[in-house]
Amino acid sequence: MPWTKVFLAKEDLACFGPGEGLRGLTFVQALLEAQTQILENDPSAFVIGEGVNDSGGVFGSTLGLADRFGPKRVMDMPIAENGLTGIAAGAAAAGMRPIFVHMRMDFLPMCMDQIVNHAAKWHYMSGGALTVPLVIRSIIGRGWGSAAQHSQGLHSLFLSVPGLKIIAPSTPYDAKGLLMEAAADNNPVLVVEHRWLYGSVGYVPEAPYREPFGKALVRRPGRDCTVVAISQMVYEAMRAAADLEAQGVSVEVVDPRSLKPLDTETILASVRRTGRLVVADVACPMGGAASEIMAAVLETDPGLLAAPAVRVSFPEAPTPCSPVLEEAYYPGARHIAGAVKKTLGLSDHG
Amino acid sequence: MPWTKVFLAKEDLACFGPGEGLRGLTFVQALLEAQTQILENDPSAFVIGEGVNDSGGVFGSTLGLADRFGPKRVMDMPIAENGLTGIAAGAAAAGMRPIFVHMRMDFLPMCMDQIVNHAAKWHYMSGGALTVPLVIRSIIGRGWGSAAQHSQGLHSLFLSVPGLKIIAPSTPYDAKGLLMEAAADNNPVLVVEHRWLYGSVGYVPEAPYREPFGKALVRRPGRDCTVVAISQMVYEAMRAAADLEAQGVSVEVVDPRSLKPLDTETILASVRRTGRLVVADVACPMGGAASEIMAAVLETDPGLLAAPAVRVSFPEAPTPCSPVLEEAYYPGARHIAGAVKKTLGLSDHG
Amino acid sequence: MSTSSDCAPASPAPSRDVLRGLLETMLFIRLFEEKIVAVYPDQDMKCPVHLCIGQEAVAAGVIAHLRPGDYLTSTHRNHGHCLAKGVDPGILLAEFFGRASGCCRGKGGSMHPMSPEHGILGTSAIVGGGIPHGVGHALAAFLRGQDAISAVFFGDGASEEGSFHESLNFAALKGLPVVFVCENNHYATNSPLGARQPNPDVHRRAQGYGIPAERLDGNDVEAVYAAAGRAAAHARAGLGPYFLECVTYRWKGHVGPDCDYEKGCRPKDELFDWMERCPVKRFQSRIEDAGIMDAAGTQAMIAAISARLDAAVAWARGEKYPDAAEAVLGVYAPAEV
Amino acid sequence: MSTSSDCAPASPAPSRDVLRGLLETMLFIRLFEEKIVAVYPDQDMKCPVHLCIGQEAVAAGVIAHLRPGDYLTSTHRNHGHCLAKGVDPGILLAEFFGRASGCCRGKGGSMHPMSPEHGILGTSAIVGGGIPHGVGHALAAFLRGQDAISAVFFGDGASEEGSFHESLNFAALKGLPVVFVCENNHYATNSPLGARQPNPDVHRRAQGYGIPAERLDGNDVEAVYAAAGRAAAHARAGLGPYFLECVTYRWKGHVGPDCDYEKGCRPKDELFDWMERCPVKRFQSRIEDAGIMDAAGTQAMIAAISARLDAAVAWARGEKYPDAAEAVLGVYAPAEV
Ligand SMILES: Cc1ncc(C[n+]2csc(CCOP(=O)(O)OP(=O)(O)O)c2C)c(N)n1
Ligand SMILES: Cc1ncc(C[n+]2csc(CCOP(=O)(O)OP(=O)(O)O)c2C)c(N)n1
Ligand SMILES: [Mg+2]
Ligand SMILES: [Mg+2]
Repeated sequence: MPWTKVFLAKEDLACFGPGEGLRGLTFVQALLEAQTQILENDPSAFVIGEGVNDSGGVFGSTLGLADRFGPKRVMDMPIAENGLTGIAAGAAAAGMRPIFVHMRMDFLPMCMDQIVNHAAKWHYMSGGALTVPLVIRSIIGRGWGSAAQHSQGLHSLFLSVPGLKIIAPSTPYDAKGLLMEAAADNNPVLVVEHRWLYGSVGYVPEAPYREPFGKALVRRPGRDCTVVAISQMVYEAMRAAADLEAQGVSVEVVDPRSLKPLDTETILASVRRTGRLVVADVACPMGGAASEIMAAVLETDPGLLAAPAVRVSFPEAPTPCSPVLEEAYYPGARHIAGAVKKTLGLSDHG
Repeated sequence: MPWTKVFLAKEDLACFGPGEGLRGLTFVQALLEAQTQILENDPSAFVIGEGVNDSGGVFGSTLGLADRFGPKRVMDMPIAENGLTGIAAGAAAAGMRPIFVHMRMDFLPMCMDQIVNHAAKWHYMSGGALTVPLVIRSIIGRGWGSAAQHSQGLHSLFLSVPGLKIIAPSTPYDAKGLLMEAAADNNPVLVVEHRWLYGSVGYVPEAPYREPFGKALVRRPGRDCTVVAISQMVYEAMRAAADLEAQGVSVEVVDPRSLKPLDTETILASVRRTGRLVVADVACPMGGAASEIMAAVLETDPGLLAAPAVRVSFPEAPTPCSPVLEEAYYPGARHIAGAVKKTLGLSDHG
Repeated sequence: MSTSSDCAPASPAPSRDVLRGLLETMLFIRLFEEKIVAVYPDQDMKCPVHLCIGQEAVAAGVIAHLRPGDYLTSTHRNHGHCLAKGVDPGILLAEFFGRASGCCRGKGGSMHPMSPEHGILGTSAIVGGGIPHGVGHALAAFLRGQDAISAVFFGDGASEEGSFHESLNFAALKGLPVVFVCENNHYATNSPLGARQPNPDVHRRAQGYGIPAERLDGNDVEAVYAAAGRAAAHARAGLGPYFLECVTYRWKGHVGPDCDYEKGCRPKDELFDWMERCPVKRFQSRIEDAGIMDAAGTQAMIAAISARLDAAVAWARGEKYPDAAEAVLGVYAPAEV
Repeated sequence: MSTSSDCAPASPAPSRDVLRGLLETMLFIRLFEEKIVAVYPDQDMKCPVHLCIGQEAVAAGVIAHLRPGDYLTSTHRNHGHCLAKGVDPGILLAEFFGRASGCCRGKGGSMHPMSPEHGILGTSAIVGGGIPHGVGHALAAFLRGQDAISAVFFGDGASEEGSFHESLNFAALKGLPVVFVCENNHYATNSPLGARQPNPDVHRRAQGYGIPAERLDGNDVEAVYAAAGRAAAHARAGLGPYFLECVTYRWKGHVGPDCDYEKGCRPKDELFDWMERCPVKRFQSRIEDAGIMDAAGTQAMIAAISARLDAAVAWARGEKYPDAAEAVLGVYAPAEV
């Protein structure tokens, strides 16, 4: 399946070749194509967010949409995240299908009330008659001293909220397919996009398509240890797996793709095969998807594991600015490899 | 230790008798006494919140404080939770020690930005020079049709936030001791208070005292299964333990008391003894303290458990209004007992 | 009272039918709330109720200008708005009694009624939470090129929330068809306005966004009707939002069927002064004096409403509770709704 | 320009020393920012920088009235405010270069400087996030009976956030000693004000709370100095908050050292028009013309500042990076600080 393949380098894409009818796109191109097709096909859809119509186009992900669809379909907005989320939710309840874009996930705490107390609960509170089909795109920043307020992975804040769905695409194929599914969903959907994924490449069909939520994918099969990797961590895990293969360790990489609903079945099936578990997330450690995945194992059968599980995450600290501190802050392939070795009782040297 | 005892009925308190120098108080009286002594002893402390000075006094927990300490120490406020949290945080950074009171925990999403992006990060972002000693009291409601926006246990939203502390007292002794510790702490501390605890009784020393964070307590020793119970669930767990004792099942009830920091050591020591685990929380299931506790077991030694762990929590749904639905919604002693039996492979009937 | 609207179109004097209608709506709301006061001690209406007795003129006067396709957004104190917009009292009461035939199938209760066919797309009890929703409804109408307008009711307390400011700014920016209606009843729970705002003229805030705004006697249904006529015409003509601050007073405690002055929540004299200015009584004498209705007519009106409400209570109480299993169902909307 | 303040006390004409000081502060800020432009391509200042070139008169004119014990709150665009308040340029640059001797030990960077001894208790880069903090500082002073005032700087964009509204309401309610300073530079990132607000007069919002408010030419440092004198005196006299909207313009892109008109972010002519109205050049000629300084004097001033800044850059670059282990330390404050 070319769609599910993770490409660690742009060059690898060529191995399929354009002759086979496969088309390579970057993650950000896939996001843009998804939104273009959503706007083309659904007159009730509109895109709203700070700078969605400017020359940067939210890191390119909305570039050209305003020119093509006009200011009523692609709307700049005042800097008022909570109010505008409420306005978007109100428009959604009245039949529109807004896509709300945040340049940084860090701005989501501004609109927690409208997401948690309103959009997510509206369908239930109304006894089922009302729906709030609202897509909230949010981007995790990293690097160049983005620091504490411009680099957070905050999906953990939302896991406990019934009525909300959360997706975290890692490949261009999923960026398009999951976003189109989100736009078609009748519930509020939070999209977690890591900025470092924007340049990654993969094969993406041109025609519209939707990837269902709640289906994890085995990105790379392996025997010795399961690494569940979320968002940008998928790439780090693939790198770690490649490195470890050279050392005779076979790693299975599972990408949940959606965090809520969470496909624990696929994860558990993998753990059942490997007997070992590492979970890697782009978020601080406590109370997040990583702990949720571990809880699922403990609730199903702790005996599945031959060794303690290991979590790879941001540390229990805000993000620092200095490049030296940033470097120390972020976990990557090396840490995942170390964690895998730990589950196998192998020394981390060599 | 009379202080650590959980009393299921007011009458039980008498068995110690006033002659022994022990003084019984309700949970709400303990909160009030703590705040009185904080205001007496620290001129930089002040209490702020909607209705803190009115005749209801936040369910009695601030009653009389305004008369005694005046409007500069006990301040009503506009309905503007985010702004006022920022104002309180700014006052705290400038040397004051505010206690911010929310009648319902449901209002916390309004001020997530100031809690998550500001108060919790300020010490770190400043390289250690600044502190934000801010106490945030918040009350979980339940019953009489409080419904989706007035009954949430939202501590899960905060678990992943570095720089924040979270406490959940269950007894009057802890209500006073942990709140006084919170007021003395140099970090923002979120206090989770369940409304149904307000009438519960226990022995409380009159002199000021502080209970350290991060120390779980075994509320009741037992051999067969560990029940980690949070906030009001401590009472449900104690009831379940009493019922199960009659059926020959010995339950150990552990009360974490603080969720961040979380005393996993005491919990793991208990699980090591019993080999079985149930976690009960007053919150929706995903991404919360219950999953975090389970993750701790899986990361330490999955072999500690002889059977899968079981979570008892609110369902994955907002709170309904109708009494029939509320009744079905809330878990209690019966569910905890059922969960314990499940870990023991016992039938839930009889 | 003061106005900052230069461009308010003059509205024609209301017809006798309209006046009778206003009285009927006010009486309907008053008697509905009093019915709740009467049944509440039975303890089978197990949800918090925020009664609007004393504030009926605002709902009646404003909503008389709304059409079926118009939107309405309210708050925890919503009964009057729902009734005036045409929601069946039985369906509301069934909801408050937690019955399956309630407008939210028992999931919402008194704080969260909804009725899409009346343009009520859910109700928030988060103070200020509903204001942006109402603006969002107007945005939807605007984007679709519909001529529906959106009436957004909220209290003086809600005007302190950031969402109020953000909503006004956006509505004014886009020229959305919104009628903002602030029911300034001088209190938020037990906090007097003076403890929360530096100046009591909420409508002056709206002027900062260039929104035409009026402050008016919210206990005078004719004044409300006239001002709301200007507001609705303005919004419907595509001239953008309009703001009404209706000064009024609630008679009961913040929540529940009791008076709260005994609990020291506010001065008894203040309450009694306002009760003297009862919007219903006042208007009833006005139209009786004007010969539009006679005492017998109003008595008949009251009797008819009472009978309807008695029947609604009886019906609601007779309805089934939802199945307990429903508690955890309906969290996510299916693909097709 | 317009003013709504009836009670603004007249301030005495600034002395020659004050005028020279204003020029020096503006030059200092301008040259500091230009130094960043010069070193940024070396790629060793690894953090986003939001330069205030073009807006120097606001920082200089307002902060000239602040005393050491007064509080100052800023935003992502804070360099000018920090320098004017007296923060050492080397300590700032060390922070931007990620060094351990930076004001936040390398943890904050350009967006989050702090300097408690200058009353700068941290800086938020969340738009609108700092405004309530500044009000909180004033609240602390008020509660302690100190006569410190709090100057709160923010952009036109920040005035759209709910926190702006909530902060103004509270400051006015309690009569807190706050000087709100909105630097209206017509843009928030690349969004022009007209795409975000229905009317461009941000100060009119403040009037809705009864806060005296002025809109003034933020490129005229004497006008800013005079207005800020009124504002600071008002706040210090215990008369409550005061609001200044300073109309100005930034020359560089929203973030980074480049001009952004080439990227199509805004019309070139608009930028060039505003560059004609350079606050520094304009004032320099003004005081040279008035004979307060001569060209040689200003050149000497520039040379001295440049030398100091060169030394500061060299010093900062020579400083040590923090220990990598620090990344995860200092999350929680200890019991004793
Ligand atoms: C965000 C939020 N904060 C606080 C509350 C608690 N609360 C419920 S109603 C109310 C007062 C509202 O006052 P107002 O807006 O004037 O409406 P009124 O009750 O007077 O009709 C408050 C503070 C809430 N529901 N939501
Ligand atoms: C809550 C929030 N939303 C969005 C942003 C992204 N952002 C950073 S600066 C900025 C523009 C701010 O404009 P303004 O307040 O006018 O300040 P200026 O940059 O013009 O000085 C925006 C939108 C942010 N940092 N915080
Ligand atoms: Mg009110
Ligand atoms: Mg600006």
